[in-house]
Amino acid sequence: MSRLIYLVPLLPLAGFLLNGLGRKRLSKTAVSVIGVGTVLAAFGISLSIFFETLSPGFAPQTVRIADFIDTGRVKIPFSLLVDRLSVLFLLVITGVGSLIHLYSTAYMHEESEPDFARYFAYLNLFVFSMLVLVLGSGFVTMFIGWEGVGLCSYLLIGFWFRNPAYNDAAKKAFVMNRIGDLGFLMAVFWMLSRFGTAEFAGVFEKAPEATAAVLTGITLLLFVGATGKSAQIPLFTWLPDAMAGPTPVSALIHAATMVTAGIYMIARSHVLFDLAPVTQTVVAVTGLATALLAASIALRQNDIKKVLAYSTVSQLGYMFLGLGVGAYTGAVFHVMTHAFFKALLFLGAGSVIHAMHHEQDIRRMGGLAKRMPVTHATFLLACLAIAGLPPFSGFFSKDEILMAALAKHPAYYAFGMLGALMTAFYMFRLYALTFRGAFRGTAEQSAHLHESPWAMTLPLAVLAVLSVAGGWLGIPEVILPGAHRLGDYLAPVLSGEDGEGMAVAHLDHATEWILMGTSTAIILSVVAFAWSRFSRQVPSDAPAGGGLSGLLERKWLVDELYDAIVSRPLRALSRFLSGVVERYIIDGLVNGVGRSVQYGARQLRLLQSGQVGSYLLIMVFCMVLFFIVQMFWKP
Amino acid sequence: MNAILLSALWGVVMMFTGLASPHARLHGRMAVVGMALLVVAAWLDLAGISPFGITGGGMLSYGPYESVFIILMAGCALLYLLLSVHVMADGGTGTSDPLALIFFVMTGICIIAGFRSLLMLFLGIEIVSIPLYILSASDKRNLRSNEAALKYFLMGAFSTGVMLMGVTLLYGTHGSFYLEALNIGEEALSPLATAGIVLLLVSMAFKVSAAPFHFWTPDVYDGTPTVFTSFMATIVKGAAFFAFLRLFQDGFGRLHEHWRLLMAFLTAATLIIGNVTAVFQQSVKRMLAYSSIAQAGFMMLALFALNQTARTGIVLYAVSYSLATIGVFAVLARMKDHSFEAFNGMAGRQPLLALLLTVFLLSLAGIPLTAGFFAKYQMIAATLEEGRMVWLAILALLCAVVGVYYYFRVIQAMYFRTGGDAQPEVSKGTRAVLVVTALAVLALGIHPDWLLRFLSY
Amino acid sequence: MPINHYLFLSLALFSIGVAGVLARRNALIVFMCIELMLNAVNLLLVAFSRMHNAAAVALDPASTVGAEAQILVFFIMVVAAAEVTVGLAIIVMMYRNIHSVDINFLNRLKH
Amino acid sequence: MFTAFDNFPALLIWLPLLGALPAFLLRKEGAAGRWALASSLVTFTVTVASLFFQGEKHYALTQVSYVWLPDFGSSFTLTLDGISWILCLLNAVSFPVILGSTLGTCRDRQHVFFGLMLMAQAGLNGVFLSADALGFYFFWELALIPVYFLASLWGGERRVQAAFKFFIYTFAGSVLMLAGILWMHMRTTDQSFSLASFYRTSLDPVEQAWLFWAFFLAFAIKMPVFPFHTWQPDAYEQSDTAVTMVLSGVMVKMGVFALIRWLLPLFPDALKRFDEIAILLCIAGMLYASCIAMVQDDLKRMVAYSSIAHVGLMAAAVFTVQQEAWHGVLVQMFNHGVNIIGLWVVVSLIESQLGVRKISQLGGLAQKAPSLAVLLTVIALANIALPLTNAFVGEFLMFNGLYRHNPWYAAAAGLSIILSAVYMLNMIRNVFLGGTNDLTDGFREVSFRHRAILALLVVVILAAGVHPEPMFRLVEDTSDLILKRVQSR
Amino acid sequence: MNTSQMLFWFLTALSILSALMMVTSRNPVHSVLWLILVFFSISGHYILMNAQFLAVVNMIVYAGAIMVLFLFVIMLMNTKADAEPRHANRMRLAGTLAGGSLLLVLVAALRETELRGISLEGPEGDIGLVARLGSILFTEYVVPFELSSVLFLSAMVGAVIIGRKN
Repeated sequence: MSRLIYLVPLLPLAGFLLNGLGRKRLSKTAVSVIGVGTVLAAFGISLSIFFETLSPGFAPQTVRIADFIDTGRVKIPFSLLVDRLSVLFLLVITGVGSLIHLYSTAYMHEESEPDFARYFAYLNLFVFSMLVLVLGSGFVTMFIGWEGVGLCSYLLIGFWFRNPAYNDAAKKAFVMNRIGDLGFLMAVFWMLSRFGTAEFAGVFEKAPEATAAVLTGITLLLFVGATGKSAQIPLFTWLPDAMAGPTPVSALIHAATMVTAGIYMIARSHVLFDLAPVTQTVVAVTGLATALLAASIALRQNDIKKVLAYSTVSQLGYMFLGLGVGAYTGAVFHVMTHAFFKALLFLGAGSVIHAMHHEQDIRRMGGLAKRMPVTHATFLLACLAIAGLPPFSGFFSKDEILMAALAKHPAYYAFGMLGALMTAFYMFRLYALTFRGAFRGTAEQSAHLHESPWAMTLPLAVLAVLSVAGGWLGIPEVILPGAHRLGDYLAPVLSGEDGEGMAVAHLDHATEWILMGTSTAIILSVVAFAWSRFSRQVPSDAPAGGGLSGLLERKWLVDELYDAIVSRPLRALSRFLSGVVERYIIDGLVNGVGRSVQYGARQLRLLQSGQVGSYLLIMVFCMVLFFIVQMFWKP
Repeated sequence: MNAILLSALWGVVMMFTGLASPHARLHGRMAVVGMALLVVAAWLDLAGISPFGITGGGMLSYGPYESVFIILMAGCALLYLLLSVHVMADGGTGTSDPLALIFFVMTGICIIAGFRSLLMLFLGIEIVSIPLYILSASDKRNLRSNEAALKYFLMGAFSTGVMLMGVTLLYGTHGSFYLEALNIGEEALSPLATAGIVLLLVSMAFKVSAAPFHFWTPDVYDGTPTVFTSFMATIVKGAAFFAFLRLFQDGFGRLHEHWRLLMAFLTAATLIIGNVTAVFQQSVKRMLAYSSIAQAGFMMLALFALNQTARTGIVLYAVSYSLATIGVFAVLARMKDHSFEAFNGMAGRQPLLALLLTVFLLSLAGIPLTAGFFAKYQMIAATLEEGRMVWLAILALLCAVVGVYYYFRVIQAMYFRTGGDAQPEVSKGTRAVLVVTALAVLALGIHPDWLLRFLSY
Repeated sequence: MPINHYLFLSLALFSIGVAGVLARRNALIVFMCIELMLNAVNLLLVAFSRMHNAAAVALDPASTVGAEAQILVFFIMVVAAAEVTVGLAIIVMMYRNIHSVDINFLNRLKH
Repeated sequence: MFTAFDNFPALLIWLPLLGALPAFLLRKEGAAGRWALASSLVTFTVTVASLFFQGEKHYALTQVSYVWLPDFGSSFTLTLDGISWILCLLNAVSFPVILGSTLGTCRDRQHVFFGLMLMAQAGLNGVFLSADALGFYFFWELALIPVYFLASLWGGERRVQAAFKFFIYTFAGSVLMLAGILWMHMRTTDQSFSLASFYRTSLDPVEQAWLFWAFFLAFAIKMPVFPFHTWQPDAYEQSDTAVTMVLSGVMVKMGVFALIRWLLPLFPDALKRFDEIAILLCIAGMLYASCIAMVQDDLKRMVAYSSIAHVGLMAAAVFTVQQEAWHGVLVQMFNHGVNIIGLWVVVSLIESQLGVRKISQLGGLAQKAPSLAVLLTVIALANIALPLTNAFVGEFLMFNGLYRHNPWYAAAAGLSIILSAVYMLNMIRNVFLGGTNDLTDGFREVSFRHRAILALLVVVILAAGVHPEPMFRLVEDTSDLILKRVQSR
Repeated sequence: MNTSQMLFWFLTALSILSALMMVTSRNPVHSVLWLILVFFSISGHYILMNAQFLAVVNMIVYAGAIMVLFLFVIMLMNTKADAEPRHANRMRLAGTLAGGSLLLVLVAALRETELRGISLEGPEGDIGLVARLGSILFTEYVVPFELSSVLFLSAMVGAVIIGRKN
């Protein structure tokens, strides 16, 4: 089946083309069939490839499709790398992707036909790009998908392009991604000039020969790329704004798949990162800081999607923490589980928003549990998963990361734990405000409140199952030795000869049990506190006051800070260049030459006084001058 | 020699034609016939057929180079006459007299094209100058014409005095007027001879209107009736340059090192003053006067370089400059208003005329595919070949850029501006001649070889 | 007589002529100054003619060396006569039009 | 021996030139335009056909020479090798697009317009094909004259001044080049103007230094490289958009092309001394122009500044003298031409419908003209070098070369990638997205013809972006040949 | 100092004095008269140098014809008193300065010529005599002689053009 690998990205591409070109002619049903069908088909093929990879004799293979750039010393093929890591991501992308496509058929049904088709075209294009990203056998191919998903994200965030704020959000996302992309590109150039290739195989083979400085540089640049795409400090501010897009988009792109591209990339190139401990520290610290910062902001947000967005940023921070401490499997594991529960959360939020007629403020909700049973149930499961309570999936993945962090440095664990507590708090604050208590919306909203159609609830249900059970693929050794299926599966890719879990191996089992137990207990208490408190007490509408809580509500003023130190100075500089330097200095010089000629003309013409006498006088003086030069001046 | 005789004779013929018939048309036709005959006569010189067998006692000599030059100048004069006789006829006065003077000027041109003796040079230049004084005065009631004539005359006579003093000092050293006798190399470098060379340089620079001896040019060209300005600014100036080059190459060529610096100064001053001052002008006619100074600056490069390229190049330059300038003046002479604004929107009313004018102006500006480009090319190439003072070539090129500025003002007025009321009445015949002139400009711009090969016999 | 005396005399006359041309504004007097310049030249030419002739005659009594200078003087006179005709005509014409012979009176053409 | 192929180079010049003459005479409404379009299509066909007659030559340096001015040491020598071919192809592709998109536009004196356009095409092809310095200079100027008239006759209110500034400025540059050409000519052993003789001539360092700057200035003004660029925004803004397309799509490539064909192979030693200065100028220009583009309110000026930035990158990449960077430059010349013409087509469509180019006055066009918006988006994305669009390939290779030369340069230049995204997306946001206003309410979807043209461009953009290999095959050999010459000295 | 030397110095003094007077006279008629005196003194020099023909021609043509013409014109215009305004002093100063510096430079340059020692005392040829000069003029110099007629023709035509009433 892996010979058919090229079909996996091509099917969504075909869907994109069909829907995109036929957007004026196709009916919504046709669009839905094409949109969902192609991704589903891709999922099917992925699945079959997945089973292939399970067989013991499976070896990673590179499927070369064509030359992309082959000129001079640069050789970049279009080729796809099929190994366990990419196939795992294939499954997540196409699997979660098809669910979200299905969900969208209902969620977006109100759109006009061309817009509906446009939406699915974008979505298919996104899936295509994402697949290229994970399948690419080299950094350049990956970069193609990398930029492609950025583009789709841009297009989808600004899907409702009549709203200027959405467009700004879309633009912000694209530009921030571009900043990261520049780092990525520079890393690619560095590799090309240092190793002569940007294919994974070639780079990883030659990497050990390179000096630590080179590797640190390359990996840091790659990490810059990752911070852009995966919304880490300092480039995270676009992600909350990206919630302007339709909710399924947020679920697919800004939670489940695209934003994890950075994690995928680092996991993919872990060979390089392993050789660059400085970078690893940077990654871990950045991840941790992001996790805490985003979690703290999420504490005080009132927009249902904003909370989830900051939560995503925070979870991504965890994944980077995992990568930084060398727990690549843990990070990938968390990517997977996070894909499940975060997609579920977003879709659930979408369902709520759909029912509430595009109301997103949780202060205007409440008491939806009874009105929307399926949504409520699945949402609750997801909350439990993200809070990290056993036996839900989030527990296992988060635990794996935290254990590895502890092994690296206790501080990592301590702060990581703090973040986990905050996560539990804001998630259940969200849950309680939305589903518990009394309904606080308008009467009209109340009248129309209903459970979503099957196309929306089915994905919810499937994802709920996965959110619960997804974690069982990676049960830590303490609990059940040899049950870390995921670790075993990924071991050939993510760990060299050392074997997986080198970080975990340092902890003795007793410590682990104790830590697990305490953390679960604390989280449980936080959950209970948040649940009980926010089922009754609703935050006021009043704008944020001063102090810490105000600062949190205003998101630590990061946007304002960027505006002050980057945007505004740049804009001022540009105005200065355009208004002063360009006009008066550069153009002024050019025009000055012309003007000085004209000035010279005005002055020189005065010699032409019109009087013969003066003409002759000048002539004679010049004659005398000539004589002096000629007869007496000996150069 | 045929050419000298014929032109002198035809001048007399023109005088008598004026007595015999008052019809201006007839005068015109006679003049055209005469000029055509002059071309033929010069051609016979080139072919070595000289029925009268007069030699100037060695004071005149005509090789192919000189003969070709005379043919070309007579050819230009023929075009000039074809374009101008109507305008002269409309002037009111009998045209025979000015036409006779033009033939006398041609005699002088033939003399200075072939002189081997300073005596002949002096005589030739006077034969050229005196009729020109008269032509510039020919619009008697017009104070501008008066002024032009007076200025031209006084300054011209003054420069004659200077020139004669130079000739005398050289004679004092060498005891001869012959160029061969002068050109004997370093031993000729006595103070007396040097002083003589400087004085000759000054007076010749005056004749070709090189700065800072150019002051007469704008005023005289401006004041003189336009038909005659056209003649003075083109054919006469070309011949003056030819004589200038001949004098300094054959007469003082071996002392090149010693006067090169002065020539460089003259060249640079002429280029700058001509080009820069032209920028300011509000009247096309006066702009063309300054442009003639600017073009003189380019021709001065030939004198600076003084090599084979310069020798052939100056003829090409004289021809291409003459053709283009004659063309522009032919239109200008038919317009009442000489300001730039008068040309506004001319392309709409007279598309062909505007196109032809554009060709001429492009040639003057030195744009490729016109004769003017190769003319300038030859001058720059000659300078660079000389290898020293390369900055002079660069300066010349930058001045060419300034030149584009004022020539294109006319093009801009014609094509890109509206208004203006210039309706020059141009007959079909004149148009045809203008087309021929423009074609000649283009032909020389595409294949200057044709001409240059003649010159390098 | 040393030739230098003639040279300097001639230069002196020439310079006086030049100074006159520059200093005077009456067109007629300017013109006369130019004539003075021409005469200075003539004088010098004759002196050189005499000088070269003397050197040549010492070897060959029938030599005509130096005659060409006198011929040139003759031509200069011819030219001067023609010039005077034209010049005076122009000056008279000017006088007729503006009733003045001041050379600086006519300065419409400038710049 | 002359083969069928040998006549193609001359044909590529004569065809448009001969096409121009009848165009001047076709005074009937619309006739000249159709004739010009047909003529340009014939040129296109011939250009493409010439590729198939290459035979064994593989786009290597093939020259065909006609006698012209033997006494001057000049001949009418043309060479159709990889780099001239790709530029002729750009020319051949651009003109049908330009003419096709401008066909129905109201314009007085149409016959003159189209005649001049074809003349410009002939001149441009001449520049790209000439292998004789004098011929090169000739065509260099001859391409300029028709464009000068085009830019002065049609366009905005200040067009005459703007076009004149452009003309004088470029003319000033080119006379310096002329001085350099003449000097080189003197230095050749056989007193020739031919490219081959120029290549053979060795010069001492002082000569090389001043010749280098003389040539560089001419090309820098043409491209234009900071700080010699100020003619460009004015000229682009004030010209008729069809003319702007010629200027920005094809004409600026003359400068980049000339760097590769003339400047670097002639003065390799000077290059070693001055390459850093040149590159720094280019990079400074990229950032400078990108910054200014961000705050432009006029669509045309914005695109103009973006063009300065892009061309700056190409020039910088040329000066790195890196093999793949050169390949990238050559491919990018074609691609940039296609992209920017596409942008201009859109700009002209907006301007012709609404009469407005101010970004701040527009908005919401995507609602009114969704197809146009989609096409524009693709073109805009290509302009900011998104992967799988044509410009990515070129920019990738150019940045790569720049990086090999000096990583910091690449990093600095890379900032323009970000800035370009900012101004391009700003433009899309403010013009196409958002709500409509009183002005843009009346906007209608553009005609099928224009959509077809834009779609064609988009197809080219994507095709060249996904499969650039044929273009590399085309330019590689020639480029490497010249590169070897530059490096071997 | 012999007779010819005395004559030389006398004529030299006379010519320079008359020239200066000619230039400085305010009355044009006086100027003409002074100029005639210069011509006479120059003719004297010619005779001293045995250029008899030129001496005669100079007197007839210049002093006789040309200067009379000048006088005639002056009379015609009836401008006895000089019309030159007083405030032309600056120009006068400049003119004198320019002429003086020209003289200075020329003399300084030509002080040390190769002709310094050469004296005009020597065997006298006969080239200055009418017969000898005439034969040369009509043999060797016949072409320029004939061509100079063109000058007179031009002058004639000029007089016609300028003098004719419209």
